[in-house]
Amino acid sequence: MMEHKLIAAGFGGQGVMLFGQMVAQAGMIEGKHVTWLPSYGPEMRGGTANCTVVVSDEPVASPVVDKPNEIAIFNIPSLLKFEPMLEENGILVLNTSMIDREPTRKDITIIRVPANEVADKLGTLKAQNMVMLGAYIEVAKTVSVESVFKALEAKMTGKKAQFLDVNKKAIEEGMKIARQQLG
Amino acid sequence: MMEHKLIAAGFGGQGVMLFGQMVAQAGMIEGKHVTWLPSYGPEMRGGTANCTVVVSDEPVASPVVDKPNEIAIFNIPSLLKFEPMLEENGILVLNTSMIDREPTRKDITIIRVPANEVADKLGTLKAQNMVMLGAYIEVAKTVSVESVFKALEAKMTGKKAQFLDVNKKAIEEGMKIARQQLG
Amino acid sequence: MGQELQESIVLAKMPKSLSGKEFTYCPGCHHGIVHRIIAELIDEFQLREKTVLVAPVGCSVFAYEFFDVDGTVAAHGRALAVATGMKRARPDMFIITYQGDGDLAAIGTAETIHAANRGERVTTIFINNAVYGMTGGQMAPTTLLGMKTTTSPYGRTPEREGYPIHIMEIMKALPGVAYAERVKVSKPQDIPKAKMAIKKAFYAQLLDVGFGIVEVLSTCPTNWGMDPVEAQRWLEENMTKEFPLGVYVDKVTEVMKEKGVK
Amino acid sequence: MGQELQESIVLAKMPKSLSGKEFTYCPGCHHGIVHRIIAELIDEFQLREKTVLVAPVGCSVFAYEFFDVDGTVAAHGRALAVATGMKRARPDMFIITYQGDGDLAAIGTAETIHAANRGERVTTIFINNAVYGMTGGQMAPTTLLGMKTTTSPYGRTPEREGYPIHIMEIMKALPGVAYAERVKVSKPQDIPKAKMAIKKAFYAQLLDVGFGIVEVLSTCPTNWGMDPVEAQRWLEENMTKEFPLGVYVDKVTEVMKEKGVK
Amino acid sequence: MGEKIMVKGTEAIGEAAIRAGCRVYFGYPITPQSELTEYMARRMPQVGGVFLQAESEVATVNMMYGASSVGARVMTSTSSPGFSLMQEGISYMACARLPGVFVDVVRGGPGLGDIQPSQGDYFQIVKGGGHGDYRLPVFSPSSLQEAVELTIHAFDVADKYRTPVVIFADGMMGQMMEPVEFPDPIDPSTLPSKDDWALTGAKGRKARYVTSFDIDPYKLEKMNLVLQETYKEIEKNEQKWEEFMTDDIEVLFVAHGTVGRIVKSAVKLARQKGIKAGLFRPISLYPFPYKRLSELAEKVDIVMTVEMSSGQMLEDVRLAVEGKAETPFYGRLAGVVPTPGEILEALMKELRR
Amino acid sequence: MGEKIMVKGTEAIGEAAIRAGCRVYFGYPITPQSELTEYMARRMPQVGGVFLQAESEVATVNMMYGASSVGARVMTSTSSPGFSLMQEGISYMACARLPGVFVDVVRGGPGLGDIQPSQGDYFQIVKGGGHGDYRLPVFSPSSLQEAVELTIHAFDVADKYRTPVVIFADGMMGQMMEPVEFPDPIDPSTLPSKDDWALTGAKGRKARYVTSFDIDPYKLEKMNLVLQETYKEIEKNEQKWEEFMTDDIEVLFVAHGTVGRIVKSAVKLARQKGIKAGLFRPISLYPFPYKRLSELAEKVDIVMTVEMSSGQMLEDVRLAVEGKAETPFYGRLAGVVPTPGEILEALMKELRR
Amino acid sequence: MAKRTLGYIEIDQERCKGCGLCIDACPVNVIKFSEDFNSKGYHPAEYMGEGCIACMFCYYMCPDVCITVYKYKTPVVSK
Amino acid sequence: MAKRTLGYIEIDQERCKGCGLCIDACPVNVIKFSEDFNSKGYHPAEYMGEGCIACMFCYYMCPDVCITVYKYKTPVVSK
Ligand SMILES: Cc1ncc(C[n+]2csc(CCOP(=O)(O)OP(=O)(O)O)c2C)c(N)n1
Ligand SMILES: Cc1ncc(C[n+]2csc(CCOP(=O)(O)OP(=O)(O)O)c2C)c(N)n1
Ligand code: SF4
Ligand code: SF4
Ligand code: SF4
Ligand code: SF4
Ligand code: SF4
Ligand code: SF4
Ligand SMILES: [Mg+2]
Ligand SMILES: [Mg+2]
Repeated sequence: MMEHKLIAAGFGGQGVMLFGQMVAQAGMIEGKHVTWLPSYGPEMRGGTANCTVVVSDEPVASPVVDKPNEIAIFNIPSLLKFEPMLEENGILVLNTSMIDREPTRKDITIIRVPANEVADKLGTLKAQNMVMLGAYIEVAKTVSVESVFKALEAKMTGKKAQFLDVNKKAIEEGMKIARQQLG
Repeated sequence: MMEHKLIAAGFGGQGVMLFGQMVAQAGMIEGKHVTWLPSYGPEMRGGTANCTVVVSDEPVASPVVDKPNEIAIFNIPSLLKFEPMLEENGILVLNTSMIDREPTRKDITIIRVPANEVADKLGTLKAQNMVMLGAYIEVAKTVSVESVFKALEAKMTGKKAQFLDVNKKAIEEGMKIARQQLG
Repeated sequence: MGQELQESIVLAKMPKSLSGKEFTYCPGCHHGIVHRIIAELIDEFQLREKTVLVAPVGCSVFAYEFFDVDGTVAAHGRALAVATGMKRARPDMFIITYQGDGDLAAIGTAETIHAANRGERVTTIFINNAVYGMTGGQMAPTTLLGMKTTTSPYGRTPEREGYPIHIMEIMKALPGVAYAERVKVSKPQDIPKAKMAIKKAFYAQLLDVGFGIVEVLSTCPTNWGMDPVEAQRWLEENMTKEFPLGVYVDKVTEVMKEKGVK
Repeated sequence: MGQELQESIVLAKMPKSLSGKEFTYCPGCHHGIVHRIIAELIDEFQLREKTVLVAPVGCSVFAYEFFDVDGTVAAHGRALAVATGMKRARPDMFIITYQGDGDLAAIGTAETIHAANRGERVTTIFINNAVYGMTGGQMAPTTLLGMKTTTSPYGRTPEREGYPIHIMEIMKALPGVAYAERVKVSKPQDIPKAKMAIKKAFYAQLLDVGFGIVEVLSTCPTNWGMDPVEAQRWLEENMTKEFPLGVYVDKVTEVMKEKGVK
Repeated sequence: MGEKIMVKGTEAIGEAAIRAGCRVYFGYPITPQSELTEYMARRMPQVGGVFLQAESEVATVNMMYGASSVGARVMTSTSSPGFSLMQEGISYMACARLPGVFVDVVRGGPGLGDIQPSQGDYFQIVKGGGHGDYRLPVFSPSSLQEAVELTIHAFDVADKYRTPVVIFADGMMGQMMEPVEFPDPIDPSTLPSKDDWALTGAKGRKARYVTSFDIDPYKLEKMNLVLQETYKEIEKNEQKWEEFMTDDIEVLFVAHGTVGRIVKSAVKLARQKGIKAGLFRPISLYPFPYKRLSELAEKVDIVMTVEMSSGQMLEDVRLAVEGKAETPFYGRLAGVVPTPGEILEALMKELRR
Repeated sequence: MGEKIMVKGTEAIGEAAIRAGCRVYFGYPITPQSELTEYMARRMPQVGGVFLQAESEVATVNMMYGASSVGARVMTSTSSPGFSLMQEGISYMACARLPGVFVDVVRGGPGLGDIQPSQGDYFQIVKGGGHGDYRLPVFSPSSLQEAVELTIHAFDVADKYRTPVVIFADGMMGQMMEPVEFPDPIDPSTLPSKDDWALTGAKGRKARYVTSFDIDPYKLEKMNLVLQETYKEIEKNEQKWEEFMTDDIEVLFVAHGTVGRIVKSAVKLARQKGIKAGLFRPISLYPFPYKRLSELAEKVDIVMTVEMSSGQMLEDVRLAVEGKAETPFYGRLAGVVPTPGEILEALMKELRR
Repeated sequence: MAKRTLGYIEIDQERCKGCGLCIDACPVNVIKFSEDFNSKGYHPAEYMGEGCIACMFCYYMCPDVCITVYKYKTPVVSK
Repeated sequence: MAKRTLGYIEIDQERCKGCGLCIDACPVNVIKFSEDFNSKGYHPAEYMGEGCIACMFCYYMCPDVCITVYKYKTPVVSK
């Protein structure tokens, strides 16, 4: 049995919540057992945000994870916090546009994604989380890109539908980057 | 050990509470153990009122009494309620001005006190409870009349002091009535 | 006396919407007068079968037993929250709350003001007797300055206990209120006026205009330590000064005219 | 840039009575402006050593950390009960409550009205941003008609949600109130006025006149979904219509004159 | 049942209530349950129901009292401090025998506390935070699917026994997303009638009243005995629990709600280490399944309770175990969520004694 | 100590508070404790203290919070529904570590109930009717003299551990009169200083705050651990109980407060019948004297709990007895006071089984 | 002086609490306290038997709703 | 056009949240957003270096109390 225990973390506004939800939703579409758990912020605005996603072939016991085997990191504070928790041989996906320092762990797979630049080039900085998402699914193989697209389509309806294409594009770009780095 | 377990009962306004308090206070003055417990009425006005007094040589365990050995009854509803509860050989002091019916028990000592008439003659109907009190202490010997006077003096200070004499007089009248009946 | 032999008609008798149960109020207490007026109006409007009466905690805690309409007793101060719950769930029913000054103007202040401000379609009868009757005569928010109660034993002062609160004046500031009037029932002449006020507060609900409230200055002979007649005099002389009678809000009369009702 | 070489004086800088801790408010939120004004006045009156600040539950729940004065956080809505307890126990101290509209005008209605009506010698700053900021933009009692919030998603209507509540107008009906003014801080020109209003509310307490309250119309850019500058415009155009600025009660100016203070 | 959809816990409960035929909701915002209030604000008008944001939790519970007394299926939701404010009203509803469903999305306390998941209100919710002799059926879900089912069940239990019922959730349950299948909606007009007791207007019958009051203690005692009878029925009929890997246990965990599912992971970890651990997860906290737990306790030396509290359910566990096994405790406080790893460690420490 | 005087229970407690140096009282009328509020209204101005009738019990508890936070010895009194309304505020005070004395003169419930003596609020008072992990020291007097002593003690315990403390009285305790000796009054200015934590103005020191809040659960957990440490201390130091005729027991009664003294009469009646009965009367309900009761339970086959409730303290008794003896229960509900005779009868019934 | 009696009242004397508000209210003073007690112990109000002008004032003021007011179809005149 | 600079401001750019209220308030438009980010990720406000008339408006409006306003003893004139 494979259990993906993912934490995605960054600033509020960087779209880490949506990142996680798309993974979970895609997992559900594939008939897997999933949970998504946000660390909901203070009753105040701002600050950092993270969410935990578990995708598993069996019913998910704990939606809380102390040792994730996958982390997607969007800013420096989150790197400092979550890198040490990552399981051995775990996967770290890093938004290098935001993080100008190197991870210290040597026993893990690291994918470096200049997500902001890539998204900027696509015309919308906001899609940087989708770039990260593409990179993540490429390396972690949690869900297929088709399922992610389906999840996106379910989410982005009405006015938001116009952003569907650029988001898909961003995911593909992310996948490409990961593929390259995986060699 | 002698334990006086007294219930005094009547309408609100008939002074049964003060009746009981004076017995308790006099008991305290004599160094006995005493409790006084009112059945405090509804949060509403009117209705009936009663209190339970225990005077004992030992610390009083229960201030609640299921079988009183002495009752002082000021109205008909109270007679109906408390006569059956009275212990064998108990004492019943009855305000016959208010109660035109006969007790049914044969195994008890009954003192009949036309308290309202007596008090009215003394010029203040209000003192009828003191007439009852006099009769009660004469028959039950719970406390001495001197102690009751002391208790009254402690209670009736300031403006109320003017009623002290008539109350003492009423007590004496009550004692007289009881003495006569006791033969 | 042979009166019955003479042909006669009944001018006034106990309204049908009273249960007939004896009131538990003290002799001369105005609660009873107001009860009767409400019952007469329920009869006149034929509302018995759709009325729910919300009694408060206070001397009128038994009110629901005295009326022959469905009823409940709300937690102290919360009658208007309860009434809101009822009316929102069953807008077709007719909801009355009956509340004392401690209930409505002390512990229930928030519920009162917000139900009024939301314009809940309910009718509130507010008995202001300047005292907590049921619990034995403590200070109410409406106790007059200088008045001695068991919890203002040295007389109410602005510095220590603050000022009497004026609910009708507050109602004026709340847009949800459709009708607000302060009346008294201490003279026979007051009764038809008080009844008309309550009628308009009924109409506030029946014609869907908004919240209706009538404050009735009332006696509490027992806790004022006066006999009932004396208490009425005292009310006339003292309470009406602090609490001016009159209509504070009236959006109802206009709607009544529009709809041709009286 | 060599400005320092030029001789100069400091016209304005962070007041001493602020702790220096960064505010946790969203960018452009008016809470911060009002904090600064209060701190300036604490400095000017030299009250730092006898002030207690009672923060509410709301976005300003951390307020006591931002000021360099003793402080606490009251239960939601109960700041004025807490303040009453403090002032009654220690009349020599200077007590400020700082409250939002949900806090002061919804759950805290009873505490607000009764503290005001008793004329408690405390000073209240009331931030009316027409929304529950902290919990994520639900309807407040002061939300404007038509305004969409997360709990009035179809726009506030009088029928469903009731009317916006007007606290200053209610304050007028309460004899214990010594000073009540509604201000805004959405233009630089507003600031000295707002400060003067708060100053008078301080004096209401300091000169033992009664309860002092200042309502500040404020923005909540985050929950209004506007950028901070746009939010200020919206406030000017919409909120000031529903909530007219001005002095509602002033028993302070006279006493100030009597005592020769400004 | 329809298809599975991903929803937030707060919304799962809200939608479940609507499907259960609830058409009246009163509430007041408080993190971490505000999304439920917001969901109802959106949904109720869509289904012709009533949504009203009250001025406070005190008003909320009394609005519930009012709506329930005229026969409505009514719900509210809140979080810890708000639930405290409802205690007087809940006691009134219990005595007046008024059904209603309360969702308490518990957060870290005491006082203002924080807004993270907690189970620190166990005493308040389960033993009775209000005055007087009453009990409330309490259900503690550990997944969103279960939350949906228990919410619907809660309305039925409330109506059947004429009692308020509590869904004991926590911040985690409220905020997490999981796939959920909703049952088909119930048409409110098909629900069992309450005409035999509700205040529907004295049409063609005597006036009646709903009350929590009798000045005569003997009469009030009779009202209380009716309640006590009801509780006996509830204790007989409404116990719910889950057992996880308890067939061959050497040690038994007891945990409810989200902690229950976290402990499942700990159980698996323990079994990986060769420790035959199992979990007893009470679903109904009142009535607490004492009897079954007592039976299980016979088989083991250690019954370890895990809570997000200082050990409140622990008292019920001990009442069930009655000294037959050791009853150690592991808890995190104030919104800190225990992880499977630390739970296992706590167990190991006990085993090493 | 002066001479004995006859006083009502409410006044005994009020006077005791004043002698303990309490100079701030907030309250709201409710039967059967209104006389205590009234007594304070008369007395406080005489001793230069503060009396304020609040607009509600919710306001009352928050006024207590305020006065306590600036260092005052502060008290309130109420009865059951009023105590329910104070739960949120008490939870705040507990977390913010604010001392204060609450007198709950319990009446029949639930709901509006009646106004007769009851012990039906045991769970609410003793287990914690408010949200979050906190405990309150609770003392249950059974005579007015003891009420006087425990009231004074309550202020000391409150200040020592910085916690709210409850005096669990009942309508009977509040209304009865008994002779009482008051100790000499304490001059409030001689009480231990609270300058190390109270909000007295940031003069010559950094600003400080009193709070029940931390958004960071780990920090809030630390605050909680301080509370838990305090409770451990309290459990170690503050247990109080009385034993009555327990030297040679065959059966043991457990009862607290006024029921405790009624059971004494039942014990005497039982002994007249040759049954060696005794009474264990917990005086501190939290901390409950589990250990001592557990020791006594070893000696008997029957530990019979008597309460004016449906059996709430019974849970604590069972936690102490842990199955070592039968634990039958006799209770009256809703304000009905059990008599010695009926208690004896209940015991006889148990013995006959 | 000829007295016109326009109606009469009936008082439920068992219900009456002897508060005297009707007596105070009657403009023609035709109600008084009875010398007897009712079973609640009050002296109930009593109609004097003639002179009632059927003004309803007593009914208006009776807090215990004890009074029924009748109006004669034709007034009764006594000397 | 000769420009009189009456004072200057200092902005605590680390504290600044880039709300722009100061920029909106400045009557002579001598504040702008910096192109750089501060560590909180905002573009902080920046004084343009000259032209300040020391009116205090920016100070008044800054919700984060980032601004100190200085007034020159003698104005600076630039062309
Ligand atoms: C929560 C709560 N607090 C206090 C009480 C006690 N109480 C009962 S009635 C009442 C006040 C009654 O006064 P008011 O509302 O003026 O009515 P009145 O009796 O004067 O008609 C109070 C304080 C209660 N029942 N519940
Ligand atoms: C008893 C209780 N109910 C609800 C809450 C949740 N709550 C926290 S702040 C708040 C409202 C804040 O709005 P407002 O008072 O307007 O302040 P703002 O955040 O807008 O400044 C609410 C409902 C709480 N903490 N306690
Ligand atoms: S106490 Fe006062 S208000 Fe209550 S019934 Fe008696 S007179 Fe009326
Ligand atoms: S949510 Fe609104 S009120 Fe709260 S800090 Fe942000 S902008 Fe200010
Ligand atoms: S109806 Fe009028 S005249 Fe007749 S008895 Fe009554 S008050 Fe007197
Ligand atoms: S007013 Fe009514 S209760 Fe009072 S005396 Fe007259 S009849 Fe009797
Ligand atoms: S002080 Fe005035 S002129 Fe100078 S920067 Fe600020 S707003 Fe502009
Ligand atoms: S007003 Fe203050 S926080 Fe806003 S941009 Fe200007 S300096 Fe920065
Ligand atoms: Mg009143
Ligand atoms: Mg707000």
